[in-house]
Amino acid sequence: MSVAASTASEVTLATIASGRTRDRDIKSLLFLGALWFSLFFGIMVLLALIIDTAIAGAPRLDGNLFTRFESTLFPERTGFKAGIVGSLWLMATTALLAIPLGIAAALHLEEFADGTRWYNKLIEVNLQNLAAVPSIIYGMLAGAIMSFLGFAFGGIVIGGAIALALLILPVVIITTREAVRAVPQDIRQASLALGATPWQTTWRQTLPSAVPGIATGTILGLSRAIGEAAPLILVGIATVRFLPTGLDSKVTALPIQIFNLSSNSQEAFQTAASAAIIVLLVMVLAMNAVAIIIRNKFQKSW
Amino acid sequence: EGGSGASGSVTVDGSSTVYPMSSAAAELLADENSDIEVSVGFAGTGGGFEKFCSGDTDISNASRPIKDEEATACTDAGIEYTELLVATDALTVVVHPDLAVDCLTTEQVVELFGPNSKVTKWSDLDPSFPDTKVAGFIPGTDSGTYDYMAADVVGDESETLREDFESSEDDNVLVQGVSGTEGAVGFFGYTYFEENADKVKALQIDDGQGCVAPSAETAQAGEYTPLARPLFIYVNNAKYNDNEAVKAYTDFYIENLAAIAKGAKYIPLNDEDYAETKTALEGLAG
Amino acid sequence: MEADGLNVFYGDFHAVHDVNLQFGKNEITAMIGPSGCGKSTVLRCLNRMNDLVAGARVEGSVLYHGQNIYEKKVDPIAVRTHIGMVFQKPNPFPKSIYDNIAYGPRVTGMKVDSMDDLVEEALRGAALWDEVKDKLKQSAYGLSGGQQQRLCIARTIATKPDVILMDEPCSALDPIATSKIEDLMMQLRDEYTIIVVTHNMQQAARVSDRTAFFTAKPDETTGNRTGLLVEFDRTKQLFSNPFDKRTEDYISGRFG
Amino acid sequence: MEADGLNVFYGDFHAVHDVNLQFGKNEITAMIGPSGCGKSTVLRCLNRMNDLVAGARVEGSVLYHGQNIYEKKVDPIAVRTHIGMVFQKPNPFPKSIYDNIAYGPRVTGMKVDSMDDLVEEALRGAALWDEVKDKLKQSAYGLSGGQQQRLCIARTIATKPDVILMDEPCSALDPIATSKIEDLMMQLRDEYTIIVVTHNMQQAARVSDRTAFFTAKPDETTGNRTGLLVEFDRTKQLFSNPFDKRTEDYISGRFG
Amino acid sequence: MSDALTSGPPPGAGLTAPDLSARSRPGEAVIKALLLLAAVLSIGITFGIVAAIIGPTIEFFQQVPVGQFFATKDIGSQDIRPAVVPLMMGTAITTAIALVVAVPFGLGAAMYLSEYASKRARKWLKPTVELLAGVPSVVYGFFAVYFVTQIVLQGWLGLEVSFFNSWSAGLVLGVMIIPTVASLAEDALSAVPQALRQGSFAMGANRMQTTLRVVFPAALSGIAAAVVLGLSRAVGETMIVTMAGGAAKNMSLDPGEGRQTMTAFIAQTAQGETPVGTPGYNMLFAVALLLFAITFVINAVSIAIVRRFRQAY
Ligand SMILES: Nc1ncnc2c1ncn2[C@@H]1O[C@H](COP(=O)(O)OP(=O)(O)OP(=O)(O)O)[C@@H](O)[C@H]1O
Ligand SMILES: Nc1ncnc2c1ncn2[C@@H]1O[C@H](COP(=O)(O)OP(=O)(O)OP(=O)(O)O)[C@@H](O)[C@H]1O
Ligand SMILES: [Mg+2]
Ligand SMILES: [Mg+2]
Ligand SMILES: O=P([O-])([O-])[O-]
Repeated sequence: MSVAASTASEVTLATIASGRTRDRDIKSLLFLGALWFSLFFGIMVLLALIIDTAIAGAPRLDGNLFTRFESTLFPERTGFKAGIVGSLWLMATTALLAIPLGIAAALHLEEFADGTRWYNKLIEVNLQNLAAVPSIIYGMLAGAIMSFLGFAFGGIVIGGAIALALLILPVVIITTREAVRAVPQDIRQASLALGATPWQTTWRQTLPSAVPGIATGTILGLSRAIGEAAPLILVGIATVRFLPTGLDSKVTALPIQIFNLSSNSQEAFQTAASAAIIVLLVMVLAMNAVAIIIRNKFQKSW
Repeated sequence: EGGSGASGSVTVDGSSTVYPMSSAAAELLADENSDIEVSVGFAGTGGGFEKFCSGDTDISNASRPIKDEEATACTDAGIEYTELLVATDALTVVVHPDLAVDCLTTEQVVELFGPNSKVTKWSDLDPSFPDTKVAGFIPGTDSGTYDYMAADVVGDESETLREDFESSEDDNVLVQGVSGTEGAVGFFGYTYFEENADKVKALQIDDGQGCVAPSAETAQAGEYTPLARPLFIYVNNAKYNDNEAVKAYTDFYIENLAAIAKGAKYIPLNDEDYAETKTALEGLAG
Repeated sequence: MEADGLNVFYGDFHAVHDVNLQFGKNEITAMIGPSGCGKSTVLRCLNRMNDLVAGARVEGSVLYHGQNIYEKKVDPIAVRTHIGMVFQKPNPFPKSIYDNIAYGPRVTGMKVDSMDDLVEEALRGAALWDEVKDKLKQSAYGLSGGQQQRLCIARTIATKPDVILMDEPCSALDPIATSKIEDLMMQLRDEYTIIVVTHNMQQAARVSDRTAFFTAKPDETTGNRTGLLVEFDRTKQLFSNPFDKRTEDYISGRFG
Repeated sequence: MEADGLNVFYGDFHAVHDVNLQFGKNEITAMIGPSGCGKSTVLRCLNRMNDLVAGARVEGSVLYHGQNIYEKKVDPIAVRTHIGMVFQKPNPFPKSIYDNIAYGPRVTGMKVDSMDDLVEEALRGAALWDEVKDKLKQSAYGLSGGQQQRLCIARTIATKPDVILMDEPCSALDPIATSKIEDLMMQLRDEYTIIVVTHNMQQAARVSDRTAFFTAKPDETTGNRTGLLVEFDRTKQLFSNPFDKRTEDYISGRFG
Repeated sequence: MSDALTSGPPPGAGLTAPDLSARSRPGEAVIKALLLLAAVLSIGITFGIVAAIIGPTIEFFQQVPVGQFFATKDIGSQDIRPAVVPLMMGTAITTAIALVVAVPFGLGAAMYLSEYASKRARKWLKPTVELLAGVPSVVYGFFAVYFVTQIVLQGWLGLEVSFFNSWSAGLVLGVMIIPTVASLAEDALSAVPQALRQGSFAMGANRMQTTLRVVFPAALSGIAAAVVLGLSRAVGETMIVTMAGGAAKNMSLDPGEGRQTMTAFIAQTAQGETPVGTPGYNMLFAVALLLFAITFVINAVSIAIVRRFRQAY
C-alpha cells in the first residue's frame, strides 16, 4: 500500500537502531548490580556463617557430642545430650500447646467470627501487635504464669514450653488463617447446601484443604521456637546435666547450652559450641526446607 | 560414701566463683551415681543466699561469709545451715596481655575501680604507664566478688565500684572482654585466670611489701593481700538429713575436696583447714 | 413451594423487592433476567443459603409444604437437606468421586443400608455412572467440567431432597456438556421439583415449564438497582406472548 | 508503518498467524474482531510491548520508517518513545497530573525548554487543559475515568511520538466520555498515526479510515484458536461491502 | 399478575410436610465456644503481659524516683543501678546500625525479586532470603563475636574496637532483619498493578526508571510498614546484642565501644537472678514495660501507615 511510511527520518532511525538499549545503559547496569548485591549479600553472610561454623566445629562432630552431658572439667568431651533431648521435649510440648490453640483461634476468626463485631476487630489488631512483641517479653509472661501456677523452681519443661508457645502462637494463627482463607468459598457452599452444619463443613472440608498451609506455618513457627534462647533465660532455664522425666522436671535447651558455652573463653569449649551450632542449624534448616517444599508442592491454585 | 544407692535431686546456686567446683563435684559424682540429679546455678553469692534462705535451694555457694542480714533472713525462715570452707581464692586483677603494666599498688587498685574514679587512661594512674584507654570488665553487683572488691578492698562507704565498666555475672564474659579489648582491665577468681592464662595477664599486687603475683602458694601463705579470700558452701541442715541425694552430694564433695579443687583448678585447702571442714561436716549429720 | 412477599436486603441495600412466586411440584421453573436483578439472591432464599452471607436480611416468607422456612423454630440445616442446590461453577470436593457422593448422607446422618448402592443410584440418577464406575476412588478433580457438574447433581440427589435449586448450572460448560445437563434436568423432573436460574433464554425455553422474568429498577434518589419480578407464567406463554413490555424487550434482545 | 508476516506465540500456543498490515500515516486504523482473536497481541507487537510478556515470541517483522523494529540492534525502549500506547483501563501513575505528563519527557531525557509549557501543550492536545489547569499538582486519581483516559493520552503525546496505539481506549468509559475520546482521536489524526483496537463496530465505523478484521480459527487437532487477519480495507468499503463472508457475518451481528 | 395458580398444580399438594423443626446441636455450640475462647485468649495474652509486668514496675517506682530511672547516669547506692537512658541509647545505636544494613539491602532484594527475577527464580530465592530470619539468634550472636568482631573488624579491617561493640551487634542484627524488610516490601511492590508498569514502559521508560519512579513510590506505604516492622524486630532482638554488644551502660556515641541495650539488660539481669523484690530486680520489669510500650507504639505506627496510605490504585 502506498500510504505506508515513506519519509523515514534520519534522526529517528539513529535513535531506535543505535545498537544500545537504555535497559543496559551504565546507570541501569549499576542499579541491577546493586540489586543483585543486595540479594546475595544476605545469602553470602549465611554461607560465611555456615562455613565458618562448620570449620570451627568439625573437630567436635563426634559421638560424645550427642551422648554425653556437659562437662566443665573436660572440654574435649563435653556433650549436648541434655540440650538436644531437652530441645526436643520443649518443642513437642510447645507444639501440643500452640498448634491446637492457634488453629482453634484461627478457625474462629476466619470461619465463625462476625468481623463487624468490636471484639473480633480487637482480636485482629491485637494479633498484629502480638506478632511484633519481643520474644523476651513472652519469657517474662511465661515466668509470671509459672509463679502464678505456683511452681517454685524455674527452668522446667512446662515453663519453657509456655514461653515458646506464646511466642509462636501469633505465627500459627496468622498462617492458619491465610491457609483457611485460601480455601475457596465454593467448597464451603457446596457442603452447606448438602445439609452439613458449619462445623462439619469446617472440620471435613475447610480444614483438610488447608492442612499444607497450616503445616508450613507451624513448622516455621516451631523452627523459630527451637532456636530461641531469650525467653528460656527469662523462665530460668540454664544448663543441667540430666534428661527431663516429665513436664515439671528441670531441662536445658540446645540454644541455652550454646549461649552458655559461647562465653567460655577456653577454645575447646568454643569448638564444642560450634559443633552444637551445626546441630542446631541442621535442625532449623531442615525444618525450613520441609516447610518450603510443602509450600511449593501443595500450593494449590484451585 | 559416694552414696551409690542414693537417688534424687540437689539444687545448688550462688557464687559464680565457686560454681566450677560445685559443678565439678556434680560431674564427678555423676560418674559414680547417675541417679542423682544435681543442678548448679551461678546467681552470685547474694542471689544464692536469697534463694537459700527462702528454702528454694539445698546448698548455696559463697565467695564471702554470709552477711548478718542474710543470716537473719535464714533464721526467720527457720532454715538452719552449716558453713563449709572448701577452697581459697586469689582475686586476680587481669589486663590485656599486650598492656605494658605489670604491678599495681593497693592504692592504685582503689583509684582504678573506686566509684569516683577519674582514670580513663592508664597514664592517669601512673605517668610511666602507657597512654592507652582503660576499658573495664568487672563482675556484676550480685556477685560476692564485686562485694569483696567494693567493701573489703576499695572500702568506699557506698560499697560500690565505678559504673562505666562492663559487668557480668559470668566470669567467662569478663575473660573474653579483657582478652579481646586493648587496654582492658578486669578482676575475677583465680581459677578463671589460670584457665585463661594464655589470654590475659595477671597483675602483681603491692600491698606495701613489694609486688606479689597471685598463686596457690602466695594465697595459702597469706602473702597475697588484700585480695586472697576464702570460698564456702552453705548446706541446709534439714535438707542434708532428709534428702539422701543432698547428703550423698555433700559427702562426696568434701570427701574428694582436694581432687575437685585440683580438677577445677582451685587452690586446695591446707591440711589444717581441711580438717576443720571435715569436722564441720560431721557436725551436720545430726 | 412458594415465595410470599420476599424482600431481601444486603445491609442497607434493597436487593430484591416483594417477590411472589409459586413453584409447581415436579416442574422445572426457570428464572431469567438481566445481570444483577436478583435471580441468584431469590434462589438462595429458597434454601436459606442467604443465612451465610454476612449482612443479608430476608423479609417475607418462603413456604415449603405449607411451612414457612424462615420461622424461628425451623432448622436451616434441615431445610438444606430437603432443598438441594447446584452452583454455577462445578464445585466438587477435593476428594474421591465416591466420597463426594457419600459426603451428604454421612454428614446428615442418613440411615443407609449400603453406601455403595446409594452412590451407584445417585450416579445413575445423574447419568454419570457409566463414565465413572471404574474410577470411583479417584479424585473428582480428574473429571471434565461437565462431568464435575453432573457429579455435583449426583451429590445433591444422594441426600434425597425433593427440590433442587440450580444457579446457572451450565454457564461454565461447553455446548455438549450443556445439552447433557439439560437432558438430565428433564429426566429429573419426574422425581424432583427443579428451580433453575439461567442467562440463556433458549435454555429456559427448552427445558422449563414455567418462567419467571426479573428485572432491576434503579431507585430515583440513590440510583441503587432493586430487583423485582416482572412476569411469571407458563414458559410457552411467556415467550410467545409476553404480557409485559419489558419482558418482550428482553426476550427479543433489545436490552440486558 | 507496516507489519510483515507477523506470527506470535505464547509458549507453544500459536496466537496470531501471518498478519500483513500497512498503516497509513496520519490515518486512524481500527482493528476489530471477536474476543481472543489476537487484536491486542498484534497491537502490542507494534511497539514491542510483547517483550515484557514472559513466554511471548514474535516472528516476522514490523517496519517503522522502513526499519524492522525487531532487528537486534534496535532498542525496544527507544521504539516505545516513538510509538506510544494507551490502554483499555486508564492507568495514570499515582502522582500529580503534572508529574504524570512530565514523566515521559523526564525518563527519556527529552530536551525541553520549559516543562510547564510542554505539560500545557500536551494537556491542550488531549482536550483536558481547561478541566485540570487549576489542579495540576493534585493527584491524577482524583479525575474521572474519562479524564484519566485523556490524561493517559496527554501523557503519551507529551513524549512526541508519531504513532499512537490504543487498546480499546473507551471500553471502560461511559458514553459521554467515549464520545469525547472519539472527538479527540479525530483531532489527533492531523498529527499522529493512530492504530486502535475496538470491540465496538460503530466506533470503528465512526472514527477510522481503515479497518482490519481479525478472527480466530480453531486448530483441527489441538483446538487451539489462532488469530488471523481476514480483511483489511478502507472502513467505508469494509462495512458497506465486505469482501469476505466472515466479515459480513460479524458486522451484521451473526457471530462473535 | 400471573395465572400460575390456575394453570399449575397446587404446590406441594398431597405430601406430608417434612420435619424441619430446629434441633439442638450441643456439640456444635460447645465447639464454637471453644474456638471463641481460643481467640479471646490472644487478648488475654496481651493483658497477661501488661499485668505480669506492671506490678513489679509499680513497686520499682516506689523504690526509685522516676527521675532516677530516666537519668543518664546511675545515681543510687549499693545494688541499685536505675538509669535507663544509657540502655535506650544502646538500643538506639544498635538499631540504627541494623537499619543502615537492613533497609538498603532489604529493599534492594525486594526490588530484585519483584521487578527483575523470573517467577521460577523468585519461588526459590525468596525462601532462601527468608532463611536468614530462620537462623537462631544465638547462632548469630556467636557469629558476631567470633567472626564479625574478631576476624572481620579486628582482623581484616584492623579496627580498634572493643571486644564487645555495637558495630558487630548492629551489623549482624541488620543481616537478621533483612528478610523481614525484604519480604514485606516485596509483597508491597508485587501488589502494584501491572497496568502501571505497562504504562511506564509504553512511555519509553526503562526497567530501572519504572522500578524507581513508578513502582517504588506506588508501594511506598507498604515499604514504610516493612521498614517499621524491621525496626521493631531490631529493638526487640535479645541474644545478638547480649552476646556481642556487651553490658556497659555507655552514653558515648562510638559504635566501637560496647553498650548494653534494653533487651540485653533484661536477659543479663534475669540470668544473674537478682534477688526478687529488690529494686535491681524490679527494674527488669520497668525496662520490660518500656520496651513493650516502645514496640507497641512502633507497631501501631506501622499499622496506621498502612491504613492511612493504602493505595486504591
Ligand atoms: N453478598 C452480597 N453483598 C452485597 N450485595 C450483594 C451480594 N450478593 C449480591 N449482591 C447484590 O445484589 C444484587 C442482586 O445480585 P444477584 O447476584 O442476586 O443478581 P443476579 O440476578 O443473580 O445476577 P447475575 O445474573 O449476574 O448472576 C446485585 O446488585 C448484587 O450486587
Ligand atoms: N500473556 C499471554 N500468555 C498466554 N496467552 C495469551 C497471553 N495474552 C493473550 N494470550 C492468548 O492469545 C490469544 C489472543 O489474545 P488477545 O488478548 O490478543 O486477544 P484480543 O483479540 O485482544 O481479545 P479481546 O478482544 O478479548 O481483548 C488469546 O487466546 C489469549 O488467550
Ligand atoms: Mg447470579
Ligand atoms: Mg484485547
Ligand atoms: O559470683 P561471686 O562468686 O562473685 O559471688
